[in-house]
Amino acid sequence: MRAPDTNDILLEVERVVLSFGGVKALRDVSFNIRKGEIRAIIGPNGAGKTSMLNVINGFYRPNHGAITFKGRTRAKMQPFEAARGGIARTFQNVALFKGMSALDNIMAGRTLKVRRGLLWQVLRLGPALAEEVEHRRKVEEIIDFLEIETIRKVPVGRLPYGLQKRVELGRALAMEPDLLLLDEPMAGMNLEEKEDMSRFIIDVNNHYGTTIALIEHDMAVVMDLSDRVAVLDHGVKIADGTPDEVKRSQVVIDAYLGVAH
Amino acid sequence: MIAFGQFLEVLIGGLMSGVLYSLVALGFVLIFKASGVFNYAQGAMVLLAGLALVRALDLLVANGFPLWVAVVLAIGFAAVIMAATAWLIERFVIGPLVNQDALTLFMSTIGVTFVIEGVAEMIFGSDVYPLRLFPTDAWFLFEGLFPGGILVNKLDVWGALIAGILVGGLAIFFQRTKTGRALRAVADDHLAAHSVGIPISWIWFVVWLVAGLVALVAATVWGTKLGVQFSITFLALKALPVLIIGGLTSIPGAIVGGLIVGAGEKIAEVYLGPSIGGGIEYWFAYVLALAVLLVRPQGLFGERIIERI
Amino acid sequence: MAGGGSFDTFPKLLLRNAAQFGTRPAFRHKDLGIWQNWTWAQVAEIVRAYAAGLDRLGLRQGDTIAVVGSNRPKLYWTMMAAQMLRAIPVPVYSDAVADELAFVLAHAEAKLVAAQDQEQVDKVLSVSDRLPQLNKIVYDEPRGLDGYDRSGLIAIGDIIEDGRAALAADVALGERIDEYVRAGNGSDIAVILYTSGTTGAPKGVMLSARGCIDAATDTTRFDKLTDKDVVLAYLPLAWAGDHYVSYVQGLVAGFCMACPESSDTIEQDRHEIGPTFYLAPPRGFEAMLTRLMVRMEDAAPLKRRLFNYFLDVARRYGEQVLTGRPVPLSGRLLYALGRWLVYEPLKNVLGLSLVRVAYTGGEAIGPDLFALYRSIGLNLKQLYGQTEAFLYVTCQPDGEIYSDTVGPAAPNVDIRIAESGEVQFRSPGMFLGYFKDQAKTAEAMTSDGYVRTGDAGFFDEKTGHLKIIDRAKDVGRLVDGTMFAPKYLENKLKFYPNIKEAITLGDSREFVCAMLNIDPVAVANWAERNNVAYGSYQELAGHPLVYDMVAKDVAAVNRSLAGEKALAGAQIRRFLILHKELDADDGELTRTQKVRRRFIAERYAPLVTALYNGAHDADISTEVTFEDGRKGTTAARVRICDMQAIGSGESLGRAA
Amino acid sequence: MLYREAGQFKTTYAEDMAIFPIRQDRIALAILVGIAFIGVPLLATFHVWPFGSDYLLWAILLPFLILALAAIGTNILVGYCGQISLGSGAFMAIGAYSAYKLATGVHIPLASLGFAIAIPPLPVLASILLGGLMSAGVGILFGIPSLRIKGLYLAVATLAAQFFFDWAFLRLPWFTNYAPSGSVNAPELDFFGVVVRTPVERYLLCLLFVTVLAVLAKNLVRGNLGRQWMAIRDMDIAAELIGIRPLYAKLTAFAVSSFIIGVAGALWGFVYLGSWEPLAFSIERSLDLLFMVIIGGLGSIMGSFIGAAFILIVPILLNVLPTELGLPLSTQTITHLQFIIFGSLICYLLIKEPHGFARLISIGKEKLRLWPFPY
Repeated sequence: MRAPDTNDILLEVERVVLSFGGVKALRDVSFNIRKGEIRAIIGPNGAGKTSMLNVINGFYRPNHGAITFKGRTRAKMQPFEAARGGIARTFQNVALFKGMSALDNIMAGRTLKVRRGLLWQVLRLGPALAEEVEHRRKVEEIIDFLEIETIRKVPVGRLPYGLQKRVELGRALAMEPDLLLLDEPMAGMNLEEKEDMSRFIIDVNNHYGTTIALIEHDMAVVMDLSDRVAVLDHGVKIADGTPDEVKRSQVVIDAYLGVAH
Repeated sequence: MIAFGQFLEVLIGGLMSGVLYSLVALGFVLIFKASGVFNYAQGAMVLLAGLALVRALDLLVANGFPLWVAVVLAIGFAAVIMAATAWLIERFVIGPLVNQDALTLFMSTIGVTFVIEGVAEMIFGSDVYPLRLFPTDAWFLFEGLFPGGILVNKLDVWGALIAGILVGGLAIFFQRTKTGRALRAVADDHLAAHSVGIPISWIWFVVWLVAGLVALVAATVWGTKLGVQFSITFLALKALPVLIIGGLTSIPGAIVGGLIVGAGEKIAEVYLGPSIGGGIEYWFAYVLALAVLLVRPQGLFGERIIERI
Repeated sequence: MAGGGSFDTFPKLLLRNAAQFGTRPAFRHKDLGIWQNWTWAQVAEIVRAYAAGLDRLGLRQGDTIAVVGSNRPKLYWTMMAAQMLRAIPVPVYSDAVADELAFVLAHAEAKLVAAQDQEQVDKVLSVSDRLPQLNKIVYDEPRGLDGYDRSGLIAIGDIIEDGRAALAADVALGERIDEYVRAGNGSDIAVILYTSGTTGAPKGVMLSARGCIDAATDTTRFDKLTDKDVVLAYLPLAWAGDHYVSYVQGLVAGFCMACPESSDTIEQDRHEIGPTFYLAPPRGFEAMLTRLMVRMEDAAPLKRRLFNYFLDVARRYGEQVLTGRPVPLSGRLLYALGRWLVYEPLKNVLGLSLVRVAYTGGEAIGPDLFALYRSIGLNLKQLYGQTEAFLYVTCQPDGEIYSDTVGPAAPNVDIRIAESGEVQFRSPGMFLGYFKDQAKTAEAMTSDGYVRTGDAGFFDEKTGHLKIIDRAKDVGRLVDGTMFAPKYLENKLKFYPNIKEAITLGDSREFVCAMLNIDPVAVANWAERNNVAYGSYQELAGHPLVYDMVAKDVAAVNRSLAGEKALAGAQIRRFLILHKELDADDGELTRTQKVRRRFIAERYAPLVTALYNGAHDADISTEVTFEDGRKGTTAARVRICDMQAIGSGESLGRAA
Repeated sequence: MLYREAGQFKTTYAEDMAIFPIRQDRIALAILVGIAFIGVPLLATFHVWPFGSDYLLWAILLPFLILALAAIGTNILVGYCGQISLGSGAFMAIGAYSAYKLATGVHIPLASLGFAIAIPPLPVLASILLGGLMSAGVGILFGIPSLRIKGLYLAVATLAAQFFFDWAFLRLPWFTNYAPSGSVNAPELDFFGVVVRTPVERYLLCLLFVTVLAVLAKNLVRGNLGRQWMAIRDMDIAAELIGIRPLYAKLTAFAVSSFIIGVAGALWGFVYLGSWEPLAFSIERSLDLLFMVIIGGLGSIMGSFIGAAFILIVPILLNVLPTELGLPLSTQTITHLQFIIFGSLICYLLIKEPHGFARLISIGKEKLRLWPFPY
């Protein structure tokens, strides 16, 4: 059930600054994400949304500022450490493993949960096989959940865009993350696909109780989806609050009018 | 003093032969800059150019052409061959593989290598053909300073000269000519090149052509030094470490890398070789490259590689 | 081979199977990527726990529990569990709209509803205010139900768990349930099946346990079904067809019911599971074939030619080869080759490779279609049945297959043809009556206890098989008293590819006439092949050559009629080809593309008169509605073609 | 057409994840294995055609098996993990020489420390496997750069390995036990008292190694580790973000690959060549192996076999066919033709079917499964 606990912060971003050479992508951005909520970060293209995600899961290292996740503050962190810590994400332009089937892609998401090492896997007997089967079962539940049974064994390269996004979401879910970062989950989708995706996002939040942070440049999509919305513009946080508050905020409106849509 | 004299001699010799590596390396760099293709076939192209040149030359001379005419014609012939090769490669291999990942392209050039070697030897034969374009005797410098002086091979000097001219020529080509600038554009961003309205295929043909001509030049020098023969391809392979050291995308890098490798392996051979069985030249360049890779993956002159997602 | 034997209720059969076939699969369900299995022993245990749980939810003997959803093991188990408590399961069509659902639930006074998923639950909730007696909804798939108010909702899984716990906790409960089973007897109402009433409100057909089991025992013997068989349970739960084939025969024979993953994966699932017994309505087989042909269109030309060639071979020799009648050696060889190259692969792709017995029924099946399936080696047979009979009235025994009959009376079924020509029967499975509807029940039964099928038919002398010709109420008489069955004639006509629609007239007239619609596609192709030029549908329809061609078809129909004493007199003497396609927009067809005979008769009155006043052509102008909705009139002169009646003797002569 | 799968369904994930889920395939495989393990030896022992002479065993089957094994190793690194390698030959050499040293007894004089490490000669089997391990170790060493450098650069790193070891085994007499000729002789192939001598025995020995290692390799690539490798290959960034450690994934790939190649090398030396020189494992060998996996199919165990077969058979055909047709070619021409064929085939496949013959075969199989339908 979706019941964000106000005083239970999962992730705290404090005064983060990120710059590539001269270009400042993020300027002193701070916000937090509460356990169990759906948190949206919106902003016009090039507002630094993706950079924000990249900082959160350790792909970029902020020049200043700190990230506190589950109470542990870390300045530098390898991406796979972030994953280990329970942060999963999807990408704006799908980043699936092209050469593998939808099933294998999602199975790959289980990597962190695999206990048996190389030697067991070589033999693929007893415990190793049992474990593999167990992971397969978990993955099948996700496949069922995302309604992609029919494309299970299709190489992802051959799938239409909308389905690829779903598979990618599945791969992220397979990690059983505490925090799920969605980078423009509805980018390039038609209305129907967008509705499906929104439904899945809400279901994920309800069913698995996963905390979700999603970024979108299209305001409309996120408003009825998220509990709280932070707005970035040119690397600066210009607003933060409930969808309604944000909708009414003048700065936000200006920011959006500023860019052509 | 003797020791220093000897060292100097070794060093110079090394630098000179380094120039030869640079010559081949230049070809690699050109292609890599423009098409992101890591051209394993460069060595084979040297072989092809060399064979075409030497065989044509022998034929013409045998038919009583005066030497200089024969040379000019032969070089012309070889150039044509290289042009044809460039066109075929662009048309049938690199063209169809556009937008494939670097690895695929690389492997395809290995395929090309085999085809070129096969065809070249089939047509022009597979023996050792001596080539006499440059004097191969030696100068002895500073005989006053060092007893016996320092032996410098004239050919090496020629090589150095040619390399210098070549680099200069390329520099002009890249800076001044339209195609040259186009090449730079392509190197930076294929789409951009498109938008400027330059047909990519043409660009790439030119690139491979230039690389081919560079190979031809290299062939003239190498052929004179070693005779035109299959093993040239392996020496040419040394251009790979040269590149790594110099940086894949930098022409000066190619030159400097070549010099470093040349000098380095000679010195190592002379001073370390005996103690560990000799023949270090065989691998020195590669291990050196490996070392560089670990310290500075982009090489001495290469641009830093930044990944984005 | 198992049968009903001394077991007169389903719970008893279930226990029998658990004892006899304990480790054999009872249910399979394609779920989470693999076929989940339940052996009879497991099912028996689950159902007992489930029953215990339902008992604790207050389901009592005689109560009704509705089951709505597609084929899922848990829903079948719901029926078993209910029957174990001597309560009555009432399966409902899952595609029923809320109102129908509301009607059935209310009429059946369902105390509980077992719904498959969120969709069904929502439907029930949307009408729950009309269902005072409904006290809980139990569901199979929890997906999407997280947010719902739990008070009235329970997951079937939880009920089973709860039941298990309860059984473990108190022995008395277990004994009580076993007592129910023991006490249960054949006269109990096993199930109420609501017939999707084409006329008026649905009627709840009450079936006794004994009846169901006896009927099924007979037919399983008839088709030698054993616990080794497998059926794909894909037809609507609420349809007698599925309830009989999957549920009842499954329990009686002890074979495995396999539930597909979802309605849109049936083809794949059928291919995987490879059923050995298969039932589908004619349109089912038709759709299957069409899909194949469409796929085949995209095949390489060579392959396509090969495919068509061997299908012809099959049409020519298949039936004979398979029924062991004399065939030229070349034919045999070709057929053998075709079997290897086409037929077996074809059956494989369709997932019918392992089918021993396949039935079709419910409506007339096209002879070509029927012949095709049989010729590639599928043992397809026809049956004639009714919910009131609990399915089988007649069915074709192996080796006696005809496309135009429905076979002799099924075992222990007693059939008679009333004066009116109506088919009436008494059968072991016949129903006890309509639930809470004495009047209707009375209508449906004769005083001497036969059931009125409402269908007209007769027994064919040559074969001794029953032929169903039409709904009894539509059957008329020519003035000379010959029986006139419009639908029967029209079907015969429509089986010819050139004829799309047909309306026959004849009730209380001297002879039979037909108004036909040519099939634009088929005839256009024909025109192309024989380079017949034409400008419009109207021109094509009026083309003399088209008339000749159609006349041949009509003659063929007459010939076949001549063979049937009862109808020999009702041959088509005159016909015409309508100048326009019958069209729903003009009210000539129903939205479901059925011809509205009366309306057409009035609309084309001039033509009708012409047909009967001997004129050789007639003018007609009708109002038509164009695609864009504009109205206009088309005028045309329609030619009328006379046909020769064929004497039976002569017909045999020709037929030979 | 040949596939009649109706009624084959999976009731457990284990079945569903089997290497050959289709019954017809399992049957075909069983037959193949039967022929390989029983048919061939029988024919060979009784010198029945085509085994009249040992030519087929010696010149084709034996090298085929061993090279197929090496190709599997190469494929794991190149095909599955996407790490280009031009040094496979070197790793074969490492396997071979380590096995040789271990089998003949290792003596490392540490004069400076005043004592020497001495390991007595080990049994052949142990030597071969340890040879593999040794190669795996070196593989890891040369794999380390792959953490910092991508594809092309790595190619050079592997070249370094190739040339360095070519040189080492040629110039450092310690490896060849100071044999003046520089060539070494394999010890007697004694497996716990069973001495392998005849071609048939050698064939069976290799067959056994290949079968076992192929199965184990298949287990790896279809398990989680295999998925990690492929993930790194297809999109290393995404792979990292789902918690795959590049270090682990890449180094395991290098280790496993080098191990298999090393064992293949040991077999090549001990079982096939018997006595050999460093040239046996030169860069040509590396390129051959690379070609095998590209032609056979990147990322396919089966492809490795196909590729090996192809690379072996083409030259033989070039030898035999023209002679049969009465116009024998000079050995040089044959080599050149071979070069041209391989080269152009590589290019063709990279353009048309990057997954090589293996993919073509699986496409054909799909067609048969759907016959007579196109889809």
